[in-house]
Parts: sequence; C-alpha cells; structure tokens
Amino acid sequence: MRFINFINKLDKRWIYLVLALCIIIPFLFPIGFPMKTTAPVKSIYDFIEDSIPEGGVVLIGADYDPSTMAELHPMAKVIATHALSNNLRVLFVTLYPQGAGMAQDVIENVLREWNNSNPDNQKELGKDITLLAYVPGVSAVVLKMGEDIIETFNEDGYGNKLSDLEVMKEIKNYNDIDLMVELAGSAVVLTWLIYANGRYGLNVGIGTTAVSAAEYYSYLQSKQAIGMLGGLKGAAEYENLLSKKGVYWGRKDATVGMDAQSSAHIFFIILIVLGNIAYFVSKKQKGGR
Amino acid sequence: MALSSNFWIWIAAILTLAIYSFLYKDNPFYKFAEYLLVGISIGYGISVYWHNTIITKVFNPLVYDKNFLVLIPLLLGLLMFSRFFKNVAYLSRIPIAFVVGAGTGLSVPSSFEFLFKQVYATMPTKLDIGIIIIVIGVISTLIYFFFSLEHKGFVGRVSRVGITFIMVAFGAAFGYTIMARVSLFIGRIQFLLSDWLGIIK
Amino acid sequence: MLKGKGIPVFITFIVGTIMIFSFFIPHKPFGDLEKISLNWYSIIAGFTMLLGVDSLIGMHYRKITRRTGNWGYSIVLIAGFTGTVVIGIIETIRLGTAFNEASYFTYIYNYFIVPLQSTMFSLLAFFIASAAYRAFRARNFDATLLLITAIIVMLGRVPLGEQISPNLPKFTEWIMQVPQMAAKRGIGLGISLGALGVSIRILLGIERSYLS
Amino acid sequence: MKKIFFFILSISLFILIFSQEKPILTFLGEDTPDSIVKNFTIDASDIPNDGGGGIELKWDSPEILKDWFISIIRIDEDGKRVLLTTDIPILSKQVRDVNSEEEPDRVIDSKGYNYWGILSKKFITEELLQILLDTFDFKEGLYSFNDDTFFVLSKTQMVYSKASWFNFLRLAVLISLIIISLTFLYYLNLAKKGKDLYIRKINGLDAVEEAVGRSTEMGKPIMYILGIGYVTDIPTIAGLTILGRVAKKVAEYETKILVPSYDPVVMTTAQEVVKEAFTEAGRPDLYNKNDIMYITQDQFGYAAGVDGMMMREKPGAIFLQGLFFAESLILAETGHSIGAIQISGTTETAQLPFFVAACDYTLIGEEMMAASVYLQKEPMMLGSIAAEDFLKVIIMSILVLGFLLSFLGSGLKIEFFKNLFDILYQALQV
Repeated sequence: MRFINFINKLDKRWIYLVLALCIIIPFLFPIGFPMKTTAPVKSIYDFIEDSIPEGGVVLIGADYDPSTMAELHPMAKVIATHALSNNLRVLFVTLYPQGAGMAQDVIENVLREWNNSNPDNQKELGKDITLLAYVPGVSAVVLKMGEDIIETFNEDGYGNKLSDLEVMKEIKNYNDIDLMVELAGSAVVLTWLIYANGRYGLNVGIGTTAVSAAEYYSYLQSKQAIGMLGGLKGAAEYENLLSKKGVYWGRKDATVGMDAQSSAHIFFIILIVLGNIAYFVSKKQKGGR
Repeated sequence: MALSSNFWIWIAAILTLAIYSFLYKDNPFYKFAEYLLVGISIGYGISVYWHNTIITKVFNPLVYDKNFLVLIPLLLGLLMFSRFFKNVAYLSRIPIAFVVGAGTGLSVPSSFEFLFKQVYATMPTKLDIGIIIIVIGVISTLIYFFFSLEHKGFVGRVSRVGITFIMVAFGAAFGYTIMARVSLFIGRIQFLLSDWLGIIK
Repeated sequence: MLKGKGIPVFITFIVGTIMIFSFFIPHKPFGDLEKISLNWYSIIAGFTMLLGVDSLIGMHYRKITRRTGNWGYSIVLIAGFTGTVVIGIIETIRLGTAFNEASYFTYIYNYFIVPLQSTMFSLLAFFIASAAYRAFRARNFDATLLLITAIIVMLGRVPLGEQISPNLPKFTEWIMQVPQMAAKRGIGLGISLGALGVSIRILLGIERSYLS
Repeated sequence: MKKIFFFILSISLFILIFSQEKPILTFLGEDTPDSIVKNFTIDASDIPNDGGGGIELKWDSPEILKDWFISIIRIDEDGKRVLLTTDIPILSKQVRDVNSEEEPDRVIDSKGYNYWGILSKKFITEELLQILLDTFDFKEGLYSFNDDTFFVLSKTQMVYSKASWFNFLRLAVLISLIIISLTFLYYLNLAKKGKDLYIRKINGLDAVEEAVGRSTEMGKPIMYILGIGYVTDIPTIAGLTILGRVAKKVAEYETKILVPSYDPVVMTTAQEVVKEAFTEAGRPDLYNKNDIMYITQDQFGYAAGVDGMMMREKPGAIFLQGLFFAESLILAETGHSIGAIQISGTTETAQLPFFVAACDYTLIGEEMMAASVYLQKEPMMLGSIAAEDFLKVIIMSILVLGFLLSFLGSGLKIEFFKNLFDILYQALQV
C-alpha cells in the first residue's frame, strides 16, 4: 500500500531521472536488446555474403547530410565493413555536395577500425576503398556511369586520377558493379531505381530513414530493390548480423541508439501501467469506504 | 578521447546542463540560461532582420533598382510607431488592417485547396475495409464538429463515434511521436558524452 | 472618421478581396501579389520588432534601475542582447558580413543559440513522459481507448513489439494509416471550414476585435 | 551573309586543324544515319495558366534514343543565345524554360524565341558548349567534335510566352468559392432577419469564468499565451478574439492578465484588445501596457522565457490559444506543474494530443475558431456557424455519394456508375 501511495503522489522528477538513466545507460554500457532480423535487411546481408565473388565491387551512395546522419551513417559503416570483410572493393558515390564529407568520414572510420583489428589483412584507401569525386548532374551522372564510370568522375574524392587507382581495376560500368546500396532520406533513391536498375539492371539496395521507409516497400515487392535498411532499426539489425559473423569492431551506434529508444519506450509503458494500477487500487479503496 | 579542450564546446555544454537543471526545479542556472537565450536570440533576430529586410528588401530595391513600391510598406511600418503618441495611436490600425486583410485573403484560397485535397484523398477509389473505416471516421468526426445542432439522439450517437475516432488518433499520434522526442535527448547526450566529455566515440 | 474602425475594416475588405481574386489571376500584377504581400509583411513586422525590443528591453531596464525582481538576470539579458548586436556590427565591418564562417557572430549562433535551443527542444522527451503518466489513466471508455492505442503504437515502434508478434509493427502502421488518418482528416476539414468562417467574418467586418 | 560567315568559320576551323592540335568541330553532313533522329522534333509552347515568362518544351522519346542526352540552346529574336540545359536524358521527355524575376536571361513575354536541340550520346564538353554559344552557325545535321559525334536538330517554331488572365486549373475552386460565399450570405441574411440560431455547448469555454474566478480567489494572475503565430494566421486572430472575452472577465474580477508574445505585431494588437476589453468592462484604470510584453521571436527562446515567467509569476489560470508547434507541451507541462487551470486550443492537429493530455480543457480545431461566436452569440456570427455546418453536410454528401458510386461501380461492376465516380473524382482534383 505504501508503494501505491508513492505511485499516486509520484514526484515528476523521479520520472525524469529514470527516463534520463534509461537513455544514458545504453550509451555507457550497451545492452543489445534482442531483435529479429527483418527480411529486407537480411536480403542485403545475404547478397553481400553469398552472391558476390571475392574482388567484387559494392557501390555505396552517400546522399545524406548531418540532419539524417544519425540514422544513415551507421548504415554506411556496416555495409562498407561487411564488404571489406569479404574482400570486396567499396566505392562511395555522392550526387550531392554534402554527401562527400559524410562519405569521407565513414571511409576514415571504417579503415581505422578495420586496420586496428586486422593487422594481417590491412586495407588501403585507393586499393580497397575510395570515394568518387562529386560531379553535378544527379540523374545524368547516374546514367553516365552506366556507360563509363572512370570517364564520369575522372578523379576520386581526394584528387587522385581514377585510372591510376588499383581499386578501379577492371571497372568500366555497371556491369562490373555487383551491388549498389543507396543511402538517402530523399527521393534520390528513385533516381537509382529508375535509371540504374531500370535501364542497366544494376542490383540496388536501399538504406533510408524510418520516416521514408514506408514509401519504398512497393519497390521491394516489385523486386526493383533487393532489400532495404529502414531507420536506426534496420542499421541495428545489420550491426547485429555483422557482430554475429564476428567482423564488426566499431561502436555499434545504431544498436546503442535503438537500445536507448527501446528502454525509453518500455519505461513509458511501465509508467503508464503502474499509473493505472495505482489509479484502480485507490479508486477501489475509495469505493470500499 | 578525453575531456574537450575547446572553450566553445565547454560553453555549449554548460548551457545545456543549465537548461536541464530546470527539470529539477527553477534555479539560478536555468534563469541565467533563459535570460541569456532570450537576450541573444533577440539580438540575433534584429541582426538577421537588418540583413534580410532593411538591406535586401528596402535599401537595395530603393537605391539600386529605384523600386519605389517598397515605400508603401515602409510607410505602413512607420505608422506602427504612432503607438508611441497617444493622440495619433489609432493610425496603427491601418497597417494592422492591411496585414490582416492580406492574411485572410491569402488563407481563403488555401483553405479551399486543403478542403478539396482532403475530400479527394478520402474518395473510395477501391473498396476495402480500411476505406470504409476512413469514410465512417471522417463523417463521424465532422458530425462532432456540428455546432448548430444539439448533440442528442442520432447526431449525439454519431458524434460519440467521432470522439472515439479522435481519441484513437490522439493516442496513436502521441505514441508515435515519442521516438522523435527521445531522439532529441539522445542527440544532446551524444554531444555531452562525446564532444564534451569524450567518454564515448 | 479615421479614429473609428470603419476605414480599417474597409482596408481589410479591399486588400482581402484582391488577394482572393489574385489566386485565380496569374497575370501581372495579381500573380505576384502573394509574394509581394509576404515581402511587405516582413518589412512592416520589422518595424514592429523595434516596438517589441522597446517593450522587452524597457521592462528589464526598469527592473534594473528599480532593483526589482530578478534584476540581476535582467542584466544578463541586456548584456546578451547588446553583446550580440555589437559583435554583429563589428564583424560586419571586419568581414563584410556577419554571417561568415569565421565570424564570432556565427560562433554565437553555433555555441550559444543552437545548444540552448536544441536543449529546450529536448526537454520534450521528459515532458512527454510526465504528460503520458498523468493523462493515460483508464478513467472512462475514451481514455482507455486513448491509452491502449498509445501503448500498441509505442510497442510497434521498437524491436520488442516484433518479439511479441511480428504483426504488431504492421498493425501500428495500419492504425496510423486508417483510424488516425480518418480523424485527422475530419479535424482538418473542420479547421478549414472554421478558417473560412473566420476569414469571411473578418472580411465582412463582423469580427473586428483584432482592430481594437 | 550567313553563308559567308559559315565559310569564314570553316576556313578558320581549317586553319585551326593544321595550326595546332585543338579540338575540331566538323560538319559531317545533313544526312543522319538514323531516320528516327531526323524525325525527332521538339515542340515548344507557352505554359498555360501562368503569369507569363515560361515556355515548355516537349519531345517524344523513341526507344532507339533511350541512351541519348539532349542539350537545348535558346536563341531570341535578336539572336542572343542562352543555354537552357545540358545533357538531360531524352527519357525525361520535357523541360521548362522558367526563371525567377531576378534572372536577367529569363523568358520575357511577347518576345519570340527559337530553341535548338543538340542530341549526343556523351556529355557535351565545356569547350564545345562555348563554341555552340559563341560562334557556332546553327544548321541541322550531324557533326563531330573530338571524335564524338552529335546531332544538331531543327529549331522549333518561333514561340512567345504570354501571361493568362485566368487560371483554368482553378475553375472548380472558383465555382465552389461562389457557392460557399452564397451559402454564407444566405445564412447571414437569415440571421439578420432575426431567425433564432443555436450553438452547441463548448466545454472549454464554459470553464473560462471558473478559471478566471478561481485564479482571482487565489490572488494569482491569469496568463494568456497566443503561441508562435503571426497576425496573418487565422488561429492567432481567433486567439486574439478569445483574448478579448477573457480580458473582459479579468477586468470584471479586477485581476491581472499577462500576455507574453512571440510576434511584435501580435503584441501590439493584443495590447489594444486588452485595453478595449478593460474599457468595455469599465475598468480602464486597471490596464497596464507592460503586462503584455514581447519575449522573443525564437521558438525555443520564447518557450524558455514563458516557462520562466510561469515559474515566477505562478498564474492560477493559463490560456493557450493560437498557433502552437513543438513548444506546446513544454508550455503545457510547466503550466501543469505550477498547478494552474489550463484551457488550450489550437488548429495544429499534431499538437492536439499533447494539449489533451496536459490541459484541463482543450478546444479542438474548429471549436477554437467557433469560440468567438460562442462567447459573443451575436446573430450574424451565429449565421456564419450555421453556414459552416451546411457546408459540412455538403462534404458528407459528396463522401457518401462517392462511396455509393464506388460500391455500385467497382463493387457491383456497373460501368455507368464507375464512369460517374470517375467524373466526380476528377472534379475534386485541384
């Protein structure tokens, strides 16, 4: 009964404190709530795992900016890491100027994590991974890549000539790209689906924000896209798959974020349930009197 | 990674904590942050206004383009100052009348467009249970907003259904928003733990 | 005559009617009226901003001179205000524009305004919790419905919901797309009708309290 | 003249070829290998229903050209060349030549323009573009430049852009505007004639008196928050109207009303509204201009300032009436924590759930707009409410009709009703 009284007169500040802890603790001590892997995420993972031979090429489109970075940045990291772990080559491409900074950050991060953890299989910029220079034109760029990728960009994002780079060896056009994963919170995803997939038959996977994910389900059903990572949750599922495989060493940003979200949501539900129990108990008491 | 040595990061972090202290209770730290935010944001607002309005919308058109049309809002704006003088204070009604007239005039067509769009979107292009529920929901909600009929009998019963729909909608919207709000706090925590304290990276 | 509300009401009527008709007339000058009027509004509002600053700074100045209330904090407010404006002027002279990457004015924005704003905004995470705790009690049928849908949607948004039933996230989307959408549309239709009602009352001069 | 020019151009090109290894532009002949390319034409026409200054270009996209790009150059009556676009896929099928007022090269009404299309399989280089814009003598045919071939296509007919006096796309809106205006006038007339019109109970508004009374008893001020709208926003105007009624009650109870404002125009208007209400109540002496103050035009700065004011002034009743966004719950929760009675109202549907959760009474959407009518109950105002209700009946009828037609047409597969439904559906699209 003391407890019921406590709940009934609960000071808001206790709620604030617990909520803050629910969100902060996962950052310091990641929990890793169990989560099921959804089919669209699994199909991208399986594609990289099983369908691309060693030395194959994965193209990652980084068309996002700081505003959607929280959701899309972890996706870029996991996909790049996964590709490297299977000894695939990774090319980043961006159709918008803001994307270049994002992609460079991912490349730097992934290479550092990888090389720290795999001293006997070092990866190099320009040999295993690079960023294609930003070229204006959006859909025209996507189309032109279907003809000749090196001619489209000439340089990589660091000013090196693409034709000199080992990572570009034997890459002419989309026929030499095994998978493209476009990460964006905007409609630029459609550009890749319509032009690169529609006209050149490139395998396209989508990584997008939780808000936009609903729009793209129909493209999954029509098999225009091979799979999709939707929001923090999609990224977290992928991180889980990678750590199960044992090839992910970096901070699991998406998993941590999702942990914080989960624990906050669970706390909300517990709070509401407790509030109602206290409400009914005290109502009964009043009724009994 | 360690504690930030950047002076500006420290300022941002301290101000962040000062605002959070409000959750415990009103206190000098919060008061400081609050008054500072109000003061700085007005100062910033005035500067932005000077840059975006006085220079780009009044000075440049007047001096370079010889566009004397901007004299009209200039005059109307000056009339607002009639408030400082009691005997001509009524003159400030003219700019307000102008502004309100333009606002309402613009809102009429946009209300129409909104109306059409909503009805258009509700039209049952295909028949399934969802569409039927939507049509029932829209109609009963509209009945709830009936003002010239007493909510008794049939109207009363339908408007009850309307309230039920409204409540479900509010509950759903509330639950759906939590994630976005928690993300805001996560953003600040990331700033504090990573940029400032350097505990996580 | 000018002192009454007659002339202002007439001005409102004329300006409003022209605005409505310009919606249908793309030809100059009507087609540009919306843009022009928004432009004018920002100019007029700019002048009134000075009235606002006068009101706020005046109030705090009085507090300081009379040493009333939290006058100490009023100094912070006025210092923040003048500091920002002065730095804005200095940087404009130094760099040509205050909105330069290297300008201290930009620093003020990035390291004072942004963290303060976003932290204020993030208080919502806490307030939404206390509001939910208090309001979501099964007092009656409606309240129960409110709280049940809220809980279902909350569960459907996180992995836990999927663990309970794989259909929960889909059901959540359905709630958002069907009943939620229906009520939102109904409310929206009511609002646009209400807005039309207010607009017509204003244009015809039936409602004129804004001209007090 | 043109021939001479072309001759000189050819000679100079010839010289260029031999003098240095510069890229060469050569004319390969009027014959083009693909007859389809020959038949490819661009249609240019004025964009209808606009304010002028816009021309639309359209073309077909034959299968054989699906990998090609098109660049378009505009040449006006005086021969001035402007680049409209480069290297857009043929697939896109159209492009619009529309520019903002500030653009010096925009399309000007009643000036004639030709457009030339350049078809290429690869991107046009900067060098070639310069040549096309500066010296190139436009002539239909096949050309080569640096080993790449491209086509220059026949120009379009001379087009003029013109502004329209009526936007026919908005005809449906105009018709319904007329119908709705007539409805309003009919009901206003009815009210004028003295017909008794009813308005249903609005819970939140009956509580105004109670809220002000209780707050006065406790010796606390009233706080009225108009949100972050401008005077041009209808909800803000509705909020100002309710403010007038509340202020009158406040004057009658001889207490104090605080109105922290976001927009200075709203602040000055609110000052006048309160002043007039106090005068009407016979207590102009109680009016204090400084109680209606400006905070800041920054969403969260405003929220911070109002929160602080709530904590220090501890109002007994708080009204939140107007346009609110994310700050709604920040204000309402703080208001609740100081134990004030809260009556809220807004038209922002996204914020309504939070107001409902945190406040004692909430005016939902239209209820808030009808509040001024409810509080005044003048016949003309009631007339406008009756008109709104009549329009609701029309909307509901359209929805029911649509549903029936859809049931008969798509459900029972009766073609006639299906057509009727399509007509109705088309009519509603604006």
